[in-house]
Amino acid sequence: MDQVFINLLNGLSSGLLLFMLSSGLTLIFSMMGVLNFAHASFYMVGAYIAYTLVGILGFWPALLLAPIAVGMLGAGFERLALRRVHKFGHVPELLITFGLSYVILELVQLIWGRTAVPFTPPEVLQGSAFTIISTPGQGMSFALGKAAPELCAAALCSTFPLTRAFMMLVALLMLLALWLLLTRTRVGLVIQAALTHPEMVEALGHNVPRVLMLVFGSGCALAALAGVIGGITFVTEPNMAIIVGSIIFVVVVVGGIGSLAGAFVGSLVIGLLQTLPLTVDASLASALTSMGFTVTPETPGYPVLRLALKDVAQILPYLLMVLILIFRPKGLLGTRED
Amino acid sequence: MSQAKEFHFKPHNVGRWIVWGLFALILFVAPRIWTSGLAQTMLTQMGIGVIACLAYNILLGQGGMLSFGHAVYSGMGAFLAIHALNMAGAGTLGVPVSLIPLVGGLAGLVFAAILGYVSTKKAGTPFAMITLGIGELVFALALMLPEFSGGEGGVSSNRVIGKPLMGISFGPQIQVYYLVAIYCFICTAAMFALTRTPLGRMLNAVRDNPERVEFVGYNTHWVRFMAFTISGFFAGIAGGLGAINTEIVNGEVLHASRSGAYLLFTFLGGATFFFGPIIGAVLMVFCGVLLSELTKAWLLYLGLIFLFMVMYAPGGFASLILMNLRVAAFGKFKKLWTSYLALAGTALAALIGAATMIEMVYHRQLNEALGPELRFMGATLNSAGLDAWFGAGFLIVIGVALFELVRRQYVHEWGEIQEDIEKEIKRREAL
Amino acid sequence: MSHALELRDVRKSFGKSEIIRGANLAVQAGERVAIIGPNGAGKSTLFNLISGRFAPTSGEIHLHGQRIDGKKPFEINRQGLSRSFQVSNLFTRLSVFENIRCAVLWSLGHRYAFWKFLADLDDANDRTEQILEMIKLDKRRDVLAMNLTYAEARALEIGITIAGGSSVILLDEPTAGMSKSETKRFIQLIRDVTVGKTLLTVEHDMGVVFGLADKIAVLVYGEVIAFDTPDAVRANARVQEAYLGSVLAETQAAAA
Amino acid sequence: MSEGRLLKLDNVHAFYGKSHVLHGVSMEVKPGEIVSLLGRNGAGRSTTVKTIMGQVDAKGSVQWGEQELVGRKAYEIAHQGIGYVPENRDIFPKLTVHQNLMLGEKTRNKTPRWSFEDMYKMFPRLKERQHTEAGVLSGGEQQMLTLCRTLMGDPDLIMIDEPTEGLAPKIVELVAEYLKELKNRGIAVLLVEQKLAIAMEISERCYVMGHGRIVFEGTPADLRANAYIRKEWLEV
Amino acid sequence: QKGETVKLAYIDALSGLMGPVGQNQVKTFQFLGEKFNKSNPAGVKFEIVTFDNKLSPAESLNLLKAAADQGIRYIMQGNGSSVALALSDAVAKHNERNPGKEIVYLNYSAVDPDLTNSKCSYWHFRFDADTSMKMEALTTFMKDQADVKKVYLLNQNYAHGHQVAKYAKEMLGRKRPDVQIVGEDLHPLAQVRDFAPYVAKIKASGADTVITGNWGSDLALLVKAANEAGYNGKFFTYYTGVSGTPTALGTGGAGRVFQVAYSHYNMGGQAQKDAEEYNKKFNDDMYTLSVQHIYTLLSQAMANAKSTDPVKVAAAMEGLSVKSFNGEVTMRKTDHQLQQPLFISVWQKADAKYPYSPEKTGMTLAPVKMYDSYVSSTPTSCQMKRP
Ligand SMILES: Nc1ncnc2c1ncn2[C@@H]1O[C@H](COP(=O)(O)OP(=O)(O)OP(=O)(O)O)[C@@H](O)[C@H]1O
Ligand SMILES: Nc1ncnc2c1ncn2[C@@H]1O[C@H](COP(=O)(O)OP(=O)(O)OP(=O)(O)O)[C@@H](O)[C@H]1O
Ligand SMILES: CC(C)C[C@H](N)C(=O)O
Ligand SMILES: [Mg+2]
Ligand SMILES: [Mg+2]
Repeated sequence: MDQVFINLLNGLSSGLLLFMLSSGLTLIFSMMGVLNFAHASFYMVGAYIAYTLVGILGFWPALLLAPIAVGMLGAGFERLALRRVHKFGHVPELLITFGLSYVILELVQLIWGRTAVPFTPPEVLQGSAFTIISTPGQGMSFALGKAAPELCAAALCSTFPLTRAFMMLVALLMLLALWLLLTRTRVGLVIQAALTHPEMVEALGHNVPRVLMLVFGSGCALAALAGVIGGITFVTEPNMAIIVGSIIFVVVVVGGIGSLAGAFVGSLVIGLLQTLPLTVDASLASALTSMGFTVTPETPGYPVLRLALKDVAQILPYLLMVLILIFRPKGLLGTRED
Repeated sequence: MSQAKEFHFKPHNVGRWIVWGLFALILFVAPRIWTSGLAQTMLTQMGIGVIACLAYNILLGQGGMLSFGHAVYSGMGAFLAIHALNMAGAGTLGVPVSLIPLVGGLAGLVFAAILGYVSTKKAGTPFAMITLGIGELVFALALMLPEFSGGEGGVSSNRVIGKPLMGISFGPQIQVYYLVAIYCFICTAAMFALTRTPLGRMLNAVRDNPERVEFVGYNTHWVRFMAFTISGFFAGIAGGLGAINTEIVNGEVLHASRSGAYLLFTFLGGATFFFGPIIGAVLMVFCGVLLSELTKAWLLYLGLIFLFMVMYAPGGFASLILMNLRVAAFGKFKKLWTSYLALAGTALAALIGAATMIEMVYHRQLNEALGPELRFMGATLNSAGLDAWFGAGFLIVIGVALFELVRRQYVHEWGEIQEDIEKEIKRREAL
Repeated sequence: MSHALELRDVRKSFGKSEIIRGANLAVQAGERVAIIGPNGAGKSTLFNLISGRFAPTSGEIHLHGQRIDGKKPFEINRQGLSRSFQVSNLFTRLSVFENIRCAVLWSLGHRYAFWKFLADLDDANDRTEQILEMIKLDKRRDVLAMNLTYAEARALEIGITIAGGSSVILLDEPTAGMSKSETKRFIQLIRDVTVGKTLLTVEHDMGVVFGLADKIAVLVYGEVIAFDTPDAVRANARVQEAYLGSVLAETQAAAA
Repeated sequence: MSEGRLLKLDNVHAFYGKSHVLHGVSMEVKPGEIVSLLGRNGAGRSTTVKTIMGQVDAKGSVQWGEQELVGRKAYEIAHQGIGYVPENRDIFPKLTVHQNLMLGEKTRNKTPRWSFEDMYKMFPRLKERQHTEAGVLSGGEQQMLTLCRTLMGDPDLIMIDEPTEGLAPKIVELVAEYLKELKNRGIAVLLVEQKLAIAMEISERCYVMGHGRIVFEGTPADLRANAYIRKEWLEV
Repeated sequence: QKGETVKLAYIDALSGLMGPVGQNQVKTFQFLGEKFNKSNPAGVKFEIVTFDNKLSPAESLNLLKAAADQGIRYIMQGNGSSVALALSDAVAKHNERNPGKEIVYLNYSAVDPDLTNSKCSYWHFRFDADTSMKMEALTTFMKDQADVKKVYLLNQNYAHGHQVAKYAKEMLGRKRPDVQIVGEDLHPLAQVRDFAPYVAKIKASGADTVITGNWGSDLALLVKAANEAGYNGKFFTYYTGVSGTPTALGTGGAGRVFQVAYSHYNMGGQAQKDAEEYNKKFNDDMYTLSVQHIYTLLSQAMANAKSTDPVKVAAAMEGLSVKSFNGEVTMRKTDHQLQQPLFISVWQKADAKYPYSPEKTGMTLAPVKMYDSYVSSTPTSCQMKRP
C-alpha cells in the first residue's frame, strides 16, 4: 500500500515537472505553430543561470530572475532569428530551433563546463516534506518532516523530499496562472488568429510581432522556471536537456495540441506511465506461465515474451503517442487535428 | 494544333546526358584523386549518404512529408543486411556480397510498407509526430532485443567471404567504394526517374494540395504510402551498403539523431531541388567526420552554420547555386564577382577572428596541459596573452564592419541584377 | 431511364444543427442546372455531400444509377463526377501544364504508375494541351499556379475540374469576384467546355444563372423548394419571397 | 483632423517586390462620404486599399488628417481609425464567430458606436452561429462576419474590398443599406466594388482605375454620362 | 629508437554525453605524457593525437582509418565496452588485411571481461582491471561484511552493466551463499532522470546493499534519490570518483558508498603529487591512472624490443612486469589483461590522513582495503591467435 502510494507520488511529481516544461512548449507550439526543438535547452539554461544567480543573490531572487532572463533570451532569439524565417514556413522554423539547441549546448559547456555543477536546493527546501511510516500489521501513517528515528526503527519509513513537494506546488500555481492568462485575456485569441492570418490581425490593430515575441519569451521563461526546479531536484548538467527533449513532444501530442488542460493531463499520464511500470516485473512470459502455458527459451518469440514490463517502460509513452495519433489525432483533450 | 504537331519533335536533351555523364565521371575518378584511406572511407560514406538523403527527400521535398524517423528504414536495412552477410559468410545464405544491399533494400521496403501504412494515413504535424514516435519505438525495441541487434555493442561481420572473384574480395576499401558508387549511380538515376513518372508527379500534387488530389481521382493515402515505401526501399539499400562498409551495425543506425541528420542535411542541401540532397549528403559526411577532426568546437560551428543557413538561405545550397547560375546565364555574373571576392574576403577576416576566439576559449578549457599556446591556421597563438585576444577582436570588428559595407553594396547590385533579369524575361516573353 | 444524378431525401447535420433537411433532386443527363439560394442555405454543403467531401447523415445519392453516398471523393471522381471549389484550390507549386496533367492522369488509366515516364504519355500530354487551349491558358503553360492572376486561377480551377473528362460537373460560384466583362467571357467558356455534360452550378449572379442554366434548383434552409425552368422559377412566389424579388436580381437577370 | 478631407493620397506608387503596380495614384476621401473605386480585374484597386493599410511597399504620400501614413505599420494605421475589410475575407477559421468579432474590438478610450448586439441585429444569421467555428461558415456568412469584425473597431473610415462578392442578391441590397447607414453615422466609406449598379447607387463620388492609375474622377452621374470611360475601363 | 616520436591516437568521445570523461582523460594523457617525455626507458617522445568518436562504434572505425592514414600505429580507447569490442575486432581485421602496417590497441578503461576472454585479440591490451577482477575483490571484501544480507543489483543496460550483474551473482553465490539477491534491474544507459521509482523498489525489497556498475549521472542521481528517500543501505560501486559523481553525492552517503578500483584519490607517493599538480593545473581530478600503466609498459616494451614497431612492441609487452604507481603489475601473456592490485575505498569527509578532495566536495575516497594482484586475478578462457 505504502509502495503504491509512494510510486503514485513519484509519478505525479515527475508528471508535474513535465507539465511545467510542456506548458511552455504547447503555448509556443499551438499559438505560433513552431515545434521548438530548443525548448529543453532553455530549460537547461534556466537551471544554469539560476545556479549562477544563487551564488550572487540567493535562491529566491534567482528563482524569479532566471526565468525572466531566459525569457528575454528567448524573446531576443525570436526577434533576431525566428521572425526572419517565419515566412519560409514551419520546417525552417523547426530547423532553426534545432540549430539553436546545438549552439546553446556548446555555450553552456563553454561557460559552465562539461560536468555537473553543484546546484543544491536552499536550506528550507532541503530535507523531507513528510515521512510515510508503514508499520507491519498496522498499515500506514504519516509524519510531517522527517520522522523520529525511534519510529522508524520498527517500521519502514519512506521520506518524500521537500524539493519534490515544492515542484508540485509550483506546477499547480503555474497551471492556475496560465489558465487565467489564456481565458481572461485577449492575447490568446490574437495569437491564434495570427497563426493563420497575421496580416489581417495587424490590420485590426494588433501588434502581432510583439505578441509573438512575448509568447515565445514566456514559453522560454516557463521552461526556465521548470529548469530551476528540475535543477535542484535532479542534477544540473549539460545532458539534462537531451533527456527531456523528445518526451515533452509526446506530452503535448498526447494531451492535445493547443490545449493547456490537455498538456496537464498528458503530463500526468506520461509521468505515471514512465514511473509505475518500472515496478512491475511481470512479462508476457510470466503471464503465459501463470495461465498454465510453459514458456522456455525455445518457445517461439521468446526474446519478446521475456521482456518484463519494467524493461519496456521507457517506450510506453511513445507507444501511447503513436496509438493516440492513429486513433484520436486530436489528443486526449485537444480540439484540432493539424 | 495539328500544325503545331508537325514541328513537334523531342530533342535529345544533350544537357541531361552531359550532367549524368559528369556525375558518373566524378564517381569514377574521385577515389583516384583523393587516395588516402580516410578519403576513400569518406567518399564511400558520401555515396551511401547520397542515396539516403535522396530517399529522404522523396518524402520531404517531393511529398511534403516531414519525417523524424527515416533512420528506421535505413537502419533496418542495415541490420538485415549484416545478418544476411553473416549468413552468407556461414554459408547458409547463397547471396553474393554485391547483392547484400538489395537485401537491405527489401528490408527497408517491407518495414516501410508495414509502418508506413499507419504513418501515411496522416499528413503534416501528425505525420511528423507519428514518425518521431515510431522512430523512438523501433530504436528502443531493437536495443531490448539483443538477439537481433546485438545490444549496445551491435552485430559485426566480415565482408570478405570465400575466394575473390576476378580479384574482387571487397576486402580493400576501394572495392567497396566502387560497389557503393555503382549503387549510388543507379539509385540516383532511379529516383530521378521517379520524379518524371505519374506517381512522382502526383506526389508533388499531394504535397501542394492533398484535398484537391482526392477530387481528381487519387487516393492521397495511397500516393503517400507508395512514395513512403519506395523511399524506404532506397533508404534500406543505403543501410545495406553502410553495413558492408563498416562491417558492424549497432543501435545508432536507428537512432533519432541519424533521422535528424537526414532531415537537417537534406534541407541544407536544398530540399526543393532534386540534386540538393546530394550536396547535403556530401556536407553531412564532411561535418560528421572532418569538422570534428579539425576543431573541438565543431558542434558550435555546426549549430551556427545551421542557424545562418536557415536564416539567409532557406532554399539550401542548391538554391544559392541555382540563383547564381541564373545570373550567370543572363551574362551578369561579371558584375557580381568583385562583390563576391570582397564579401568572401571580409567575411573570412571576421570568421577567422571569431574562430580564433572560439578556438582559444576551447583551448583554455580543454587543452591547457599543452600550455597556453595553440596552433591555429598555421600560426601559434598565445591564449594567455592579451595580444591574441585583441588581435582576434580587432579582426572581428574590422571584418564585420567592412563586410556590412560590402554587403549593402552587394544587396543593391543583386537587386538591380534581378530586376534586369525580370525585365529581360518579360521582354523575351513578349516576343 | 436512370438520372445522371439523383438525390433522395439527403440530410446532413453538423453537431446538433441540421443543415441539409431532406433534399431531393433528379438531374437528367446533359442538363445544365443552376442551384440558387440564400447565403448559408447549404449549397456548398450539398456539393460537398455529392462529391464525397462529407458523408450525408442519411439519404441516398445516385450517380448514373449507382449509389455514391458515403464514398470517398476519389472513388466518386473515378465514377465520373468532378467538382470545382468556391475558393480556388490549385496545386500551387506546379505549373499550369502540370496542374492540368495531374487532373487527366487517372482518367487515362495511368494511376500510380512509376514505371512510365510522363514525357512518353502522349495521350495525357495531348489531352492536357487540348484543355489548355480550351481554357485559354496555353500561353501561360509554364507559369506556376501561385503566380496566376485571379481570373486565370479561376480558369485553371475549371480546367482541372473538366480535365478528367467526367460526365457530371459541379461548379461552385465559378464567376465570383469577376468583373462583368470577364464574367461574360467565362460563361461562354463554361458553355464550351461542358458541351454534352451534365452541369450543376451554384451562383448568386442572376445574369450567370439565367445565361447558363436549362433548369434552376432553389435551395432554402437545406431543402429544394423549387426545381424548374428559369422562367417558371422566376414566376414562383415562394422563390420570390425567399431569394429573388430584388431590384438587383431583376437587373442582372434582364441583362442576361 | 482638418476639415474637408479625411484621407488624401498624393502620387502614390506601390510595389510587390520588384513589380511596380501603382503608378502615381492621387485621390481623397472626405469625412462621412461614400467613395467607390471601380475598375477591371487587376487594375490595382485592392492594391490601393492595401497600400493605405500599410501592407504594400509604397512611395508617395498618404495623408490621414495631418499625419503621414506611408512607412507606418499596419497596426498603427488601424489605431488611427481606419478599418479594412479584405477581399479574400480572412476570417480566423479556428475561432468562433464571437471571438472573431472580439478581435475586431479596439481598446480606444472613446465609447464605440457599435456593440455586439448591433452586429447581431444587422445580421441575425451571425447570432445564430455565434459559437460556431468561423471556418465552417458559408461563403456569404463569412462575408458578413468580416464586415462586422471591422466595424467593431469603430473606424472613422472603412475600406471595403468587394463586400458583395458571393452574397445573395437580397443580402447585397441589405449591405448597400447598411453602408448608407454607416455614412449616416458619420463614417466615411471607401468601397471597392464590381457591381456597378450598387456602387453607383450608393456612392457620392467615384474613381475609376486602370493599369495602376486613376483614369476618372467624378460623381456617379458624370460616370453614367461618360460612355467612353465606361467602355474603355469598365466593360468591354 | 631513441629520440623517435611515437604517435598515440586517442579515439574516444570528446563531445556529448561522455565528453567530460574523454576530455579529462586527454588531459591526463598530455599531463603524464609530458613527464614521460622527459625521461623514459626507451628514450622516445610520445605525442597524443585526439579523435572524437562520439561514443559510436561505426564512427570509431572511421577514425581508426584516419589514424592509420596518418601513420599512427598505436590507438587507445576505453570509454564504452561496446566501442571497445568493435575496435578490437576492427584492429584485428585491419592487421590481417594490411600486413606491415599493424596497429596495437591499448585499452585503458573498457572493462567488459569478454575483451580478454571469449573475444580476446592479440593486438588488444587492457590496462584497467576488468569487471570480473573488480567483482572478485569486491566480493572478497563483502565476505567479511556481516551486515550485508540482502543485495540489490541495479545496473545500466549495456555490456558493462550486464557483466557487473552477472559476476556479482556468480561470485556472491560462491563466497556468501547466505546473501540473498532480492532484486535485479537494468535501466537504460544515461537516460534516466528520476531514480526515485528505482529507489522505492529497492526499499520495498528490503535490500541493505546495492551493487552497481553505474557511472556518471546514472550513479550520481541514483545515490541522490536514495538519500532523499531516506534509504540508508550501502552502495558498492565501480565509479564513485569519476566525473560529476562526487559533486552529486556531496556530503550524503558518507561511510556508505564504496568503490572498487585499481586506484583511489589518496595513493600517496609520486602519484599523489601528480594528482595534486594536475588538480592545480586543470582544476579537475585525475582518475584514469591506467594511463600511467600505458606509458610505463609501452616505453619499457619499446626499450626491450629496441624498436617502436608495433609488432615487436606487442611481443615485448606480453608478460612484461613493471613497477607502477599501485605496485608491481604484469601484462598477462595469455589474455593481455594487466594483473594489478585493487583497492576498496569509502566515501567520507576529507581529513588530515586522506586530504585529497575530488571536485572540491570536502569529501574524499579513503582506502579501506587493498588486494594484491593474485587475490583479484581471475582465470581466462582466451584462446589467443598469435600471428
Ligand atoms: N463543417 C461544418 N460544421 C458546422 N456547420 C457547418 C459546416 N459546414 C457548413 N456549415 C454550416 O452550414 C450552413 C450552410 O453552409 P454552405 O456553405 O453550404 O452555404 P452556401 O449555401 O454555400 O452559402 P453561400 O452562398 O453563402 O456560400 C452554414 O450555416 C454553415 O455555417
Ligand atoms: N502579391 C502580389 N504580388 C505580385 N503582384 C501582385 C500581387 N497582388 C496583386 N498583384 C498584381 O497587381 C495588379 C493589381 O492587383 P489588384 O489586386 O490590386 O487588382 P484589383 O483591381 O483589386 O483586381 P481584382 O478584381 O482582381 O481584385 C495585378 O496585375 C496583380 O497581378
Ligand atoms: C569510463 C568507464 C565509465 C567506461 C566503462 N567502464 C565501460 O566499460 O563502458
Ligand atoms: Mg457556398
Ligand atoms: Mg481586388
